[in-house]
Amino acid sequence: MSIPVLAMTASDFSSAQEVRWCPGCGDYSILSQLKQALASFGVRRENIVFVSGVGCASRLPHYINTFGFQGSYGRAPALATGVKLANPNLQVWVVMGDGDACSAGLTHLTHALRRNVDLKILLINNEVFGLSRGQQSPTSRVGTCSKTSPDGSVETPLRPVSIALAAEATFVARTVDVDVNHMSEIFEKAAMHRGSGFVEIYQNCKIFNDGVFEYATDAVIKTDSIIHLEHGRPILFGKDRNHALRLNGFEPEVVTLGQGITMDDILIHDERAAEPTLAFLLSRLVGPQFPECLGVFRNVRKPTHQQLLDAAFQQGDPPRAFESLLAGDESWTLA
Amino acid sequence: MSIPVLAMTASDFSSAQEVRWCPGCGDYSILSQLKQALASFGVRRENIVFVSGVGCASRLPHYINTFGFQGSYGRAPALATGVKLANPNLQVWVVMGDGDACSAGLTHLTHALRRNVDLKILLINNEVFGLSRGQQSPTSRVGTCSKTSPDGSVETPLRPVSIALAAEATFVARTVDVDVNHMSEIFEKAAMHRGSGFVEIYQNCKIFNDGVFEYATDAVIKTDSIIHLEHGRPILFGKDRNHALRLNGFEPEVVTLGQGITMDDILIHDERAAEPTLAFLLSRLVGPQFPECLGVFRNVRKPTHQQLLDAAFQQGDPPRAFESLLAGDESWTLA
Amino acid sequence: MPGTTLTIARSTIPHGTPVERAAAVVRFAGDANDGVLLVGTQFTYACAMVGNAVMTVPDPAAEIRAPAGALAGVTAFQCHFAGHAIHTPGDRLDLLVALNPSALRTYIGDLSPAGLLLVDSDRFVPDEWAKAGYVADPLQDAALQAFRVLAVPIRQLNREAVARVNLIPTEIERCKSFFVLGLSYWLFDRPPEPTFRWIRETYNKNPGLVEAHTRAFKAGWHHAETLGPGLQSRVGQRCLKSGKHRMINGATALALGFLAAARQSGLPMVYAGFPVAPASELLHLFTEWKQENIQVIQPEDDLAAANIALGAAFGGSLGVTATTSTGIALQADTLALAAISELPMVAVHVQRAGPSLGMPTRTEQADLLQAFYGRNGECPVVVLAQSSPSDGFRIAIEAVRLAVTRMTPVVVLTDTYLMSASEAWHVPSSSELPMVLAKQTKADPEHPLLPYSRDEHLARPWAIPGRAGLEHRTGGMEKEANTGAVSYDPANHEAMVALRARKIAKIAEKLPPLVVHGPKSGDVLIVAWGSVCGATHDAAERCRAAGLNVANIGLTHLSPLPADLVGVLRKYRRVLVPELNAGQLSKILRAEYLLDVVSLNKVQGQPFLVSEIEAKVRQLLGPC
Amino acid sequence: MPGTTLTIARSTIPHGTPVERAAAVVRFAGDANDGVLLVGTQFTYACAMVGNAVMTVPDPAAEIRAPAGALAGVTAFQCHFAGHAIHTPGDRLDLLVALNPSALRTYIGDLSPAGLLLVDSDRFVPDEWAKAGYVADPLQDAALQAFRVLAVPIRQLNREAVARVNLIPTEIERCKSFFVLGLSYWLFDRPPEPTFRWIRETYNKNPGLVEAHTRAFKAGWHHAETLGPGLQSRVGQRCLKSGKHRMINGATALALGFLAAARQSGLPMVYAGFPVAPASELLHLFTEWKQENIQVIQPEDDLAAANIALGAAFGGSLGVTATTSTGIALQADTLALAAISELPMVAVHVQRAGPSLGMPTRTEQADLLQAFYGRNGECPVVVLAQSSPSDGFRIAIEAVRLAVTRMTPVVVLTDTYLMSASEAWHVPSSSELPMVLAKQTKADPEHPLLPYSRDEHLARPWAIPGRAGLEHRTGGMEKEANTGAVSYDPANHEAMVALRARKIAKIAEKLPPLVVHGPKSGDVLIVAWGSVCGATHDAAERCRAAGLNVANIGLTHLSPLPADLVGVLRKYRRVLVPELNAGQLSKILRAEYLLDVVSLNKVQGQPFLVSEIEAKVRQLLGPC
Ligand SMILES: Cc1ncc(C[n+]2csc(CCOP(=O)(O)OP(=O)(O)O)c2C)c(N)n1
Ligand SMILES: Cc1ncc(C[n+]2csc(CCOP(=O)(O)OP(=O)(O)O)c2C)c(N)n1
Ligand code: SF4
Ligand code: SF4
Ligand SMILES: [Mg+2]
Ligand SMILES: [Mg+2]
Repeated sequence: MSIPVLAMTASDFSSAQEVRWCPGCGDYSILSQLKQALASFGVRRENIVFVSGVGCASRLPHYINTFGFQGSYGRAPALATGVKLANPNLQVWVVMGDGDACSAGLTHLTHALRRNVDLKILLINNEVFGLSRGQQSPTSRVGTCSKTSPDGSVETPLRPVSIALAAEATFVARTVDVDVNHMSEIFEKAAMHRGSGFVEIYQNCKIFNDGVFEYATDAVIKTDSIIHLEHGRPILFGKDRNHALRLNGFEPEVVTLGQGITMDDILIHDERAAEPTLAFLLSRLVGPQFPECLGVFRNVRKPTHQQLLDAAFQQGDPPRAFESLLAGDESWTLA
Repeated sequence: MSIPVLAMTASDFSSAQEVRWCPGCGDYSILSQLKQALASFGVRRENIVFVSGVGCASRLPHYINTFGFQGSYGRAPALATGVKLANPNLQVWVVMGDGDACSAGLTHLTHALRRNVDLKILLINNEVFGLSRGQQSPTSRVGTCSKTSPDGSVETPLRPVSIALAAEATFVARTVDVDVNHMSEIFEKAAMHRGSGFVEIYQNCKIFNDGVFEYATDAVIKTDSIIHLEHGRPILFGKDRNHALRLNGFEPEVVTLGQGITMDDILIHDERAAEPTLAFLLSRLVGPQFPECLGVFRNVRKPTHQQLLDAAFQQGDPPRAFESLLAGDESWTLA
Repeated sequence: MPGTTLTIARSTIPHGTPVERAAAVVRFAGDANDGVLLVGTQFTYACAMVGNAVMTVPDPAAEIRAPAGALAGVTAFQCHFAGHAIHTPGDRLDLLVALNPSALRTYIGDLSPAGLLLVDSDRFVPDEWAKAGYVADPLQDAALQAFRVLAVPIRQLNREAVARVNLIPTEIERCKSFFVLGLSYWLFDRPPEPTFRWIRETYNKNPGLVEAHTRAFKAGWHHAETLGPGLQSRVGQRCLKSGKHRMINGATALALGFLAAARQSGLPMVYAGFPVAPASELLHLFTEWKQENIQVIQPEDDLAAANIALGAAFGGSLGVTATTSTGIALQADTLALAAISELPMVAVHVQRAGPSLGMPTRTEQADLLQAFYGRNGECPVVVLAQSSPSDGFRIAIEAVRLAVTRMTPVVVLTDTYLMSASEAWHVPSSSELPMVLAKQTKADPEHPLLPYSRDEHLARPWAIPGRAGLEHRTGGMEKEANTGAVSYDPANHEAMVALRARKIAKIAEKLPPLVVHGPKSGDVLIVAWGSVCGATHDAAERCRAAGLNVANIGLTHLSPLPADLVGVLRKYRRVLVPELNAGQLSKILRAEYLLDVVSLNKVQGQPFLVSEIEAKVRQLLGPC
Repeated sequence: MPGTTLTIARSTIPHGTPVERAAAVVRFAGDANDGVLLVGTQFTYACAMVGNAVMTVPDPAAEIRAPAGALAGVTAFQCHFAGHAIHTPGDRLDLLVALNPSALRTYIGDLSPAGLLLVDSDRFVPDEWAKAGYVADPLQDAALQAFRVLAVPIRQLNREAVARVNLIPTEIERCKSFFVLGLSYWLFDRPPEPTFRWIRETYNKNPGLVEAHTRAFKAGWHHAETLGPGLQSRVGQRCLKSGKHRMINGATALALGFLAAARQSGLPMVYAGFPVAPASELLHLFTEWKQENIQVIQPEDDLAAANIALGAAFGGSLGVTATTSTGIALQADTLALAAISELPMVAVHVQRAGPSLGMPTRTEQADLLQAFYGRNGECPVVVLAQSSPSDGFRIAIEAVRLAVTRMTPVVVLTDTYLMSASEAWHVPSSSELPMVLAKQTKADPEHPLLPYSRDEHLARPWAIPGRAGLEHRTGGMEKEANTGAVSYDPANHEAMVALRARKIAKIAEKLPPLVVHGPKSGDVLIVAWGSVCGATHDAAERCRAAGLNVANIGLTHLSPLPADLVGVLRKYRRVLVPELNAGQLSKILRAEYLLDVVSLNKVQGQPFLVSEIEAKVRQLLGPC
């Protein structure tokens, strides 16, 4: 990717299309932070492509003044893989809603991740189908009331971070719509990662699922219900950073430092571990029983899809000339 | 499920259709063991349904004299969910190849598992596309030579057990085509499990991927390269059962008992753990670096899809009479 | 609560007798929180309860939640009421109620030259014009001079009306709808009593609200009386038959039809629908109506939805799914599987403006050819089309009947317009519903099951799991005749392809004769299908009333086409086919009958106006 | 190695001169390990190198690996060679080589009454009959008496021939093919030298194998001489032009065509194909041929394949995908997206016998209507059809040309038969290939990009990422004319639907005139498309040779149909449309031209025989 340093501002990335989300929608904040981040990277607008599917989240490409392609429901990772194959020099972002990504799009998402296609994938998770007007989503927590679960949903939700880890993803992170600094930091890390950068963003759907992430956004509550993962650091949280995560056998436990519990007992985060076991364990923590993690779960270096293709190209026999293919192995000439 | 005890033999489950796999195909052994297992359950033939997709593995329903439905490539879990919704009393088996399950069918598989639909799902994994004549599969190990990877495949394979665990599966196991006793045991456990029973079966494709599982089937080699998981027991393996798995931080380690290493250091398998962290870790072990696990990775009790639906039905307002729905809330009568 | 609130002092000001009219069209428009839907619905009931024919259609806002006053937030409700049968929600408006400038801008083009425009003058302030993109007060615009404009300070008058009741501000604002209602009732001389009753029942826990709403209504009514002479009209003629009625939209009619079919066949039903507007309405209704014999599931995508429905059919249930244009192709493969395995399932395909996402969720009829031909191989299925909102009830039952007696997938075509439009419907008594005889097979020890043997309809047995002796294997591969074993025999394949086609074609033999409206032969026959049937019928009636030699038919069975169709077509000099597409039924009729039918096409995401069809007929007939 | 092995002693036994014939059809059949493919290929080259026209088709075993001698394991290779142009692999066999009883059973029905049957009598033992389902020795069957049967103990004679070379048993068995080859060469007087050369080159590391294969061949040849008089015939006439030739099957021709198009347009290509037979052949070829400018990916399913191709097109590459009947509907949604976003991609759809899985992978043409209509909304795309194996080269280039100059998705229809059949092809020189001018846009600071403005073909600019100033957003929603902004405007939608249709229709204006074979007007015109073109042409030629007034055309452009087609059609009394479906092009022609075309349909998973078409023409012409 060519990254000449350019002086750009967020507004350089605003398209002419009128933004059409509901007042109070969490997508506004994501959009604005994303434009901010793009401006800071210094990648020229013409070298950036946004690809999406269908949903409120998937409208995002229309609002960013780069190249943009809104495809069919759930297919964005495949579309984006095509863009990237056509031109590996582009910075390609994929924007998916939770419905889009975890229902129709799950296969495509999984395969983009396992191939480590150099895509930046934002899964904007409001735990509900927004644009189709309020049905339960594969990520809806048990008990979510929606048009298709008026008495509360009963199905076990998928956890996108767990799924991404099982899909062999090399970069997996989570952030939240209102924490603009954290979002910026994560966007930057994802952009700098070579390979698939998968980011789940908790996003508030004001209309159909308002407040599900309050524990992660309310200034008072969140200190006790959110863990900010930091590589190589013990997993601490709480206003006084005296709550921590400890392992009891394979079961995680919330403990309070002091009274016999010291820093030595505490789990240390390792986003670069050879195996994603800890990352997976952390992806399983959900409130109210546990605090939930924001930050980078996993960040390892593996060859990108393009690098693998290029390496394979070098292997085996060299390519044959067009004329030789045209004639095939058994041509004959008549006088 | 009604389980009257019937005296049946495997041959009661043979259909008239001529079996058409290649000589030496691992599917023969699976079929024969499956018929054996079915005979032992005592479930009447008419209460059993086999559903499959497309592939060599997916021909299996044609060879079993129960009800059978071969659907489209990858869609069997959805078809089977429909059968089960229509008649919850049926014992419904789903047979999928690795291509079928992990490419087109991945979304459906994942959702059947997270819903905990009471299906017995056999993923027959030969790490190659068989019926379509020898292309790489999403589960092909790196380096697999195939029609679409003549110089060896480069993409990171998916590990079906990891995927199933991330999909919130309640029963996850693995077995291998030639180990008939082990297969029987696993089939029985899956059948007795209430909810989705997911079983990955290592199967040898004689034609397109012969010998990939030799380490798991060769009598001599396998003792050192295979772990048989046993619930509540330390994870030991090797001819003399003196090799074992230990945890070093979060990284698994193969150790040999003795010389300072005692049973206390060894990981104890727990298929019923609240969280599937250990199961996930075990699903990541692959040879030749590590021994691979056969047996039950996870086995927990959660309400089945049907139980959830039934419970939801009880909640909220009772159902309205047909006539009342017909008239709606605002009817009027004209004289 | 004083009973007096249920009466209103009429005619306190002399304003002449209301003008009697045959029909009228009213549209209420404003922001989502202007209570437009409530007003429209009340108004509709007021018309329906006096026995007028009524038909309504909502026009929901383009966005889920737009900023107040924005064009994207304008929502409307239209009501057509008449003393004679009507089949559309009306062309031109006799009254447009525009509660803000954006509503005015959006809809003024639809107002009839003789129509009334009622606006809330309190909302016509520079800030609000701007949101609608006006640069000057539109009420001062010369263009509006063509209409009779009633500029009423509604917000202000409403506040005054309810001032003496103790309400919080949002409650006060909400009463405004009833001011509008009172005013509108007066304009069309609708009886207020049912609405007073509704207010009493709705707010029965809160006397203050009962009083406030009633006061607002009365204030509106009385204010109308002051607006001047010649404004009041009425549709006095009764049209509806006696008996129990309800308003019903197309989605509800379809859902009730499936419910009825399940009940009348004794079959359990599995409904699998992936959310996609407006097919989601069915999913929402079945979810809400939870019934003992219906299992509802929201699957992971449209492919899963179709496969679950088909799996359910294999399992012995009525398998039903629905999707819209963007999902039809995704379900095609499953329909092909259902066709070759010969299992009964019903797929409702709600057409929206395409291709691809197109204009969600505007109406269109451009998926007919896809329903006919959008599957691999030679793969005819039954295709039915809903032809009016309430017709959904009948069509759903017919779809189930054909599916379970002929062992075939059935596609029901409908569209956005039909799903949301409503009409008054005579509620059938549950005892008079037709029985649906499913052909589930019983095991017979004398005759082992031949799962692909045939009955008189060429249908195969429905041999469901759970019944001993019926064990068999089926699926997507070609089947040997009778046994159903996988077969690669060339002659067998040809025979089975022909047999499956004949099975569908044979349905045509037993259909009831086509209903031809108008002369049985003559100048012009208009052939309509689906949502165009309504406008076509009204257009044809108008032509006939004008003495023109015009007949019309509405097709609900499209595949197979009725056997008597060709005979009917050949009785007219010209055949006109109006469609909301580029001419898809036309293509089919041309290929089938080599008949040079005339197409009238509209591809705007909007239904036909009656006048558009009428104009085309007149053009066809030439100057007379 | 002694040079003498390259010659053969001819005519050691008097057997008369070979009978000169115009053409012959030979089929070699046996187990997979009988080397049938090798024998057939060698035989074909022997014919082609003397300048005969040749066309071949394999008939692979039904199963991947069946037990030895089983019916499911029978595989065959057919070769038609002639001194005049031919367009099919032949109807009836002049020689059937049946290397085991299962092969005999499978194919004996295809042998011409005057044909020769060669069997390996060593394999006609009770064990082997049984595998073929015979209860008695079929060679003793009366039915065989109709043919001239050459029962040769091939295994035994081969063993004897190679006895003195030191070989292991499997090597000995493998030489058998060359015994068969020698025998067959003699029967048709083919020159053995090229085969001797091939043996030398192939086994150049192993003189023992060279000797053994040569000996086996010679033994076959000399044994043939002993079989009696009147058996030998020859096709002496040269037909192929001078220059470089190769055998090419339809899959290879298509793949080379795409390669050529990429080269001639200067565009990089992305090929995304999910494995599904026989479309997988393209994937296998591109994988094998790895080329600098082509990225190949095996995606997760057919939906992904189409989307990757489309994404690549957006990214500025040639996006190509292929699937077969079971995957076409899955790709429909993406084609609709490509049509409304107006991006160039090519989807090759290989037709197999359906519906659903049907009979994999037998041939059929029943996805034409799906290619026309199997997408949501009004969504015409370009549809082309490959009409012979080598025609794939031209069609692929034409598909790319139309896609990148008209900015539209293009569907290329082909079928199982065309993919696997081969013919001799004059290899073009790479310098004489046509240029393909892609319309990629350059930024122009004077004129900001209007991504949905139009050129003379009504095509929009291809504004690819990476070029500053061309940034724009597109996708599946309806576009405002010129700007491409999302638009819900009714009139705009209607205009855009019409414009997209006109863009496709306009292509018809610039197509080369139709080539009519035969009289320019008259009794019968046969209209063929796709794989039926070959049999049709040969049938028409036969009719014309018999003095009948019959013309024929082959359509490769189906959507749009050529502008001059209607004029041609109207010049004949009857129009006959033979199709491997229930009459799909017929439907289109009937609807389009209101012409009562006659359908000749065959839905058996097998191509037409020339004689079937000829018979239909004669029937149409009536007794004469
Ligand atoms: C094939 C298809 N199926 C379904 C839909 C309907 N649909 C549009 S948006 C949507 C849900 C979007 O939910 P999510 O992805 O969570 O995004 P959000 O709107 O919540 O941001 C659905 C089901 C569609 N457009 N196409
Ligand atoms: C929609 C569709 N795509 C692709 C295929 C082609 N296909 C048939 S079997 C198969 C692969 C099967 O591989 P796997 O699932 O691993 O089963 P196996 O044959 O190895 O048992 C494929 C790709 C198809 N039939 N339908
Ligand atoms: S529906 Fe929810 S997600 Fe969609 S725009 Fe509105 S608030 Fe945002
Ligand atoms: S191809 Fe492989 S998996 Fe398929 S039948 Fe043959 S051996 Fe078995
Ligand atoms: Mg969402
Ligand atoms: Mg496989």
